[in-house]
Amino acid sequence: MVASLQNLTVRYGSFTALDSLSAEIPEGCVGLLGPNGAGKTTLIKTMLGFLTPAGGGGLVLGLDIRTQGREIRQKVGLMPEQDCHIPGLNAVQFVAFAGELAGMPSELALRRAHEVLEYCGLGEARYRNVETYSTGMKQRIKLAQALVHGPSLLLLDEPTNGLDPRGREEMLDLIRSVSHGKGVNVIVSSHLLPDVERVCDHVVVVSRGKVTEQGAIARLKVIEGRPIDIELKEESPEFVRALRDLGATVEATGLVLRVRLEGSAEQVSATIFRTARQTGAQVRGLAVAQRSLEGVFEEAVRA
Amino acid sequence: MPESGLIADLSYRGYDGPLLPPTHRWWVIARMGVRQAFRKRAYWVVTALSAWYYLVMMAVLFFFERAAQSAPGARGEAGFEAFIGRIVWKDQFLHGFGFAQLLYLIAALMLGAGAIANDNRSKALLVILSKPCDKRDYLAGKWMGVFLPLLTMMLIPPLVFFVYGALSYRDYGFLDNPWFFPKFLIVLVLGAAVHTSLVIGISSLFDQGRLAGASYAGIYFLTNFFTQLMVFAWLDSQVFLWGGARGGAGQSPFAEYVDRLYYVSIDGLLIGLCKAILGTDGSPQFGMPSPIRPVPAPPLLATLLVALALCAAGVAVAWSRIRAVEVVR
Amino acid sequence: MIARVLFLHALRDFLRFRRVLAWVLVIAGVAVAGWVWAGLMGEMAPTDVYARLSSILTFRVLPLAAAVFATAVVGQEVEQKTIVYLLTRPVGRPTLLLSRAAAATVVVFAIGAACALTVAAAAGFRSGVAGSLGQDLVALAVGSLAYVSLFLVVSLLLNRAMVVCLLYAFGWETSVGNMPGDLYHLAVSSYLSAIGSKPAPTSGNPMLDLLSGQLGLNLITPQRAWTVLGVLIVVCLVFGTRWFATHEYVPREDAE
Amino acid sequence: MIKLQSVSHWYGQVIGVNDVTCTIGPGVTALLGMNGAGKTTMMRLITGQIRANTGSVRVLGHDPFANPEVYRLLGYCPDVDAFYETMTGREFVTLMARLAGFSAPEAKRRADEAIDRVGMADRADRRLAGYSKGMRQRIKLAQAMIHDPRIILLDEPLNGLDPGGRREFILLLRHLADEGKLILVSSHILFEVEQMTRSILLLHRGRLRATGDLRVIRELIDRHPHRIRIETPHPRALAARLVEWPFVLSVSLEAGGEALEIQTREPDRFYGSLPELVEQGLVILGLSSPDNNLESVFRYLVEA
Repeated sequence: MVASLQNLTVRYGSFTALDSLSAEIPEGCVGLLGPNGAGKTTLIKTMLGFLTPAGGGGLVLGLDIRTQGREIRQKVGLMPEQDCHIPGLNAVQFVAFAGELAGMPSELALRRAHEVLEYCGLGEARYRNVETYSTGMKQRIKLAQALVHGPSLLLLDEPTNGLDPRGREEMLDLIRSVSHGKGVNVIVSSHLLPDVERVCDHVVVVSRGKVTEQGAIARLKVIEGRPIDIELKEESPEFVRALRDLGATVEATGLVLRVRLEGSAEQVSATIFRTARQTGAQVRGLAVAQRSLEGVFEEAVRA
Repeated sequence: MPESGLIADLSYRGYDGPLLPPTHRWWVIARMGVRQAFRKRAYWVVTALSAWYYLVMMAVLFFFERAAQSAPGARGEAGFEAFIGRIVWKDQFLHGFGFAQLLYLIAALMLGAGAIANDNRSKALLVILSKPCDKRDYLAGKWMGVFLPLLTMMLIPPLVFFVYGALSYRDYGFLDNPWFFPKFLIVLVLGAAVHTSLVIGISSLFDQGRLAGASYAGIYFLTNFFTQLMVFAWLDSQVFLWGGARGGAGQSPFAEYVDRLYYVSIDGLLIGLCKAILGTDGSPQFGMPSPIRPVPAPPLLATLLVALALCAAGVAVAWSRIRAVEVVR
Repeated sequence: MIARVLFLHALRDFLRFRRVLAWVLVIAGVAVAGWVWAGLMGEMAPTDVYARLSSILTFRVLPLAAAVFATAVVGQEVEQKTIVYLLTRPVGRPTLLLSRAAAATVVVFAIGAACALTVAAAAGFRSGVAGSLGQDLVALAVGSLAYVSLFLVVSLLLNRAMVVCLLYAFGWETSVGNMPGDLYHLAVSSYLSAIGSKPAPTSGNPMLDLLSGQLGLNLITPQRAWTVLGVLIVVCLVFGTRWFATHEYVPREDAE
Repeated sequence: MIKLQSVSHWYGQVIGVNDVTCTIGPGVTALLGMNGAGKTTMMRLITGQIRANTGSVRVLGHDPFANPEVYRLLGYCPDVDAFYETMTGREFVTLMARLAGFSAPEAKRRADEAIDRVGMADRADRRLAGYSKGMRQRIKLAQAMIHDPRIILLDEPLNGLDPGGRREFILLLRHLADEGKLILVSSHILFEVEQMTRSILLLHRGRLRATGDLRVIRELIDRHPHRIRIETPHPRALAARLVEWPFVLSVSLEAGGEALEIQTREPDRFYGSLPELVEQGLVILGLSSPDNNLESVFRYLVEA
């Protein structure tokens, strides 16, 4: 277990950011979801010992968040949401400085900085001043400074924010390769649910200062009754009517039909294709319906 | 040729090297400050410039000596004896220190103006505090990061002059009372501390190095301006005592405060501190005779207290301005 | 109508608490300096003390304030990147520039006037001081307009404008008064001293004269001063608005 | 509505936009491109903050550079994250309304309405300095639509919004588009853009790479034939039959053994002839096209 939190309460003046929140964060890659102002960033800061909770407590990597803030921060790498860098330094100096801050001897920090920058895809821009970096490169160097001291837990706050599609893909590949099989646990706090889906195995949804849903993504996405989603080339009312005649319940939204039909998977798909041919509709997509992560999120937030 | 073919796996690997205990992180920040200072060419230029009084003094002594030897008979020698007799060695350091004040300001601006201001703009605290550091490390590190280079810069010129003096003018009484030099070092430490604390305090109020620098320079010149007013108030009272043009009846109520108000500015304070610690009222520069009596030294304890108060104020302002982490809901 | 909104918004922005506090401190400094100095110059005639102080203090603070606020009219907005909101409003750029410049001028004049009042108080409101104070207020009005429009043009052309303006005000203008020959024609302050209260030619104390820039001769007649300042203001404002209306003010494209 | 005629613009020697010619009509259009591809430059050209070095830009028939007439009908949500930090959200939006020429009461009314519409009604009275990215984004949106512009330009509007906020925003955009407004959205979040519109304008290294409807563009990409993935219990048998079809270019079997992937340039004929196979006893449990989405189209078009 990477972190276990017991009814954490944090208040900013009169506003209760975390309302006796309890959560068990498993190993591997965990997605931390929640609407704006739900307390995600506050949770991260409390786990790092930035904020002392008004009530409750918890352990991160076996260290107590109330008293061992510094030790936690030595074992954890934080990639903050806002842009941040040390002014006047180029990339290598900046990452090496971050390493020294974490406690690495200076020559080891420098060697490690080169390695981590190479790994984060900033190999050729390593001697450029960070101020001249583009949004994408700034995100990567924030990851590099979080990775330099070899943390066993990586906290990423909106890692793909502001990246262009290719940058986002490369960042997600980076996160996936670090979090799987390298002994580094990762917590990704993000608003981009498809990104979380592509990288994480577990999810914790925080809303109004409480954990309202947590669990493995695969489990959360299953819809009971295994309905089938069919995507057609164009809308075809005859096809829908024919399916209903066969006793199927059909919900049509645009080109996608959600069909519930008795029988085994093979029989259902055979009937669908036969009906399609009879009514002249063209089936372009066929899949077992799953709840989108956004669906899970909406329900968890409304709860 | 390595016998077994091997394709290295260059993907991410953890760091399992040594990790120092998560304490005394301030030294890392301080070392970064020092390294950045030494890397700036302007830093060395200002150091060299701040030695101009000492260089001029060396040149004057050198040429006087040459002139004395080449002049015929005793007259040249006697002239040099008279000249060097007039020189009070420890006052040369006072003048060196006094004349370099402007350059100490420029150095303090260059090193310290952006110290916290640029960090505020680039949110560097987020990086630093996400490592095992806290506000104390940050402030101590930043303070030392400005203090150490500033002290080194102040130290080099007088050290050079001291060695030069000790070697070539030992028989002219340079080392008669060697204790003035350690005292002078204390002056430099205090001077550097005052400049560092003030510039760090002001730097934490802004998020642009330039604005912080402009404000500190503004404060420096405004108070300095005030000292200038006192300078010729003092000259004026001299001229008056000396039977100058303006006869005039009673003396203004402030006359006796003038020698105190003279020190009411940053550079005034430092010069006052130097006079008080070295225990001298100062003497004419370059050994040139001049009728004006130098302004007497201020009381040591009072000046020391004011200096330490300024240091505490600067640090306190910086401490209050450094918010651990922007608390954004 | 929109000009009034812009004017009030700029005024509110300039008179933010922290900025006002800073200038209150400056004026307090002036007050202390003036009061201490007046005390020292016991026997000098109050009008002469006032005139002396006003040329040393008031007419130094005026360009300082102008430098700070003129560069804030456009320079600060661009640096804060908030200029995009102003530029994409259905407001002509000349109106935008002039209404914000007007707000800057008003604030600068207020600071100058406050300085003049404290200096007058320091010199004691006795005989004649009120008269030269009135003269000074007029000079301060046209002076703030002149300085703001001049520094505005500087801030439109250069991005490090504040430093340039301060160098002009404290480097060039303070020393030009003491230079031989006609160099003093190139300083706004010379024209202002032609309009404002004029300290006695020499006070018998060379250092005092040096400081208040009296060593050189100043033969500018008030009429010529008014015409020159008027021309300067018009030229700066016209050039400034033309330049602002035809140039791009956009945060630098971040380097790839 | 918006016409660009061989427009180029550069900053020093950095090329922003290079010889772009296009016209943008009412409805939602997505402006896509990598970082530094020229999206922000194009937005600035259309909002008249900068002037084209060559060629001409016409917005509603006028040259937009520093032209108040155009700004009366144009709303702009800039990409910079900069505000008058000491003002509150409501004050800022009200000021923007006043600058758009409305009287004080009218501006107040419009501001409250816009703030309500972006869901910031309860939090608009706090100082902007303390706003999170999502809240700042909503305030920017409010000021962009406060004066009922006919054209709304939005630069990275979804940046920092939470899923709920984004869904509301997309509905809002569709509603505004239905009123006949022209909405140009520059965004990187492609799966969100797909829900907004199918009409895209793709910039790459300053050049206009593709414009028009996403599906049509996808058809035109012949260098990358359509990939279709089929889940079936007996992939090898199905593969043997599929290989016989002339319009199937390649068939590859996935390691897991439960699925195969084919490439074809004529997806229509392929989908049309699938049902016959099912009738002959072959079983298809899943059918999907991994690259029939904006993300893949984008990747294919901007490949080096």
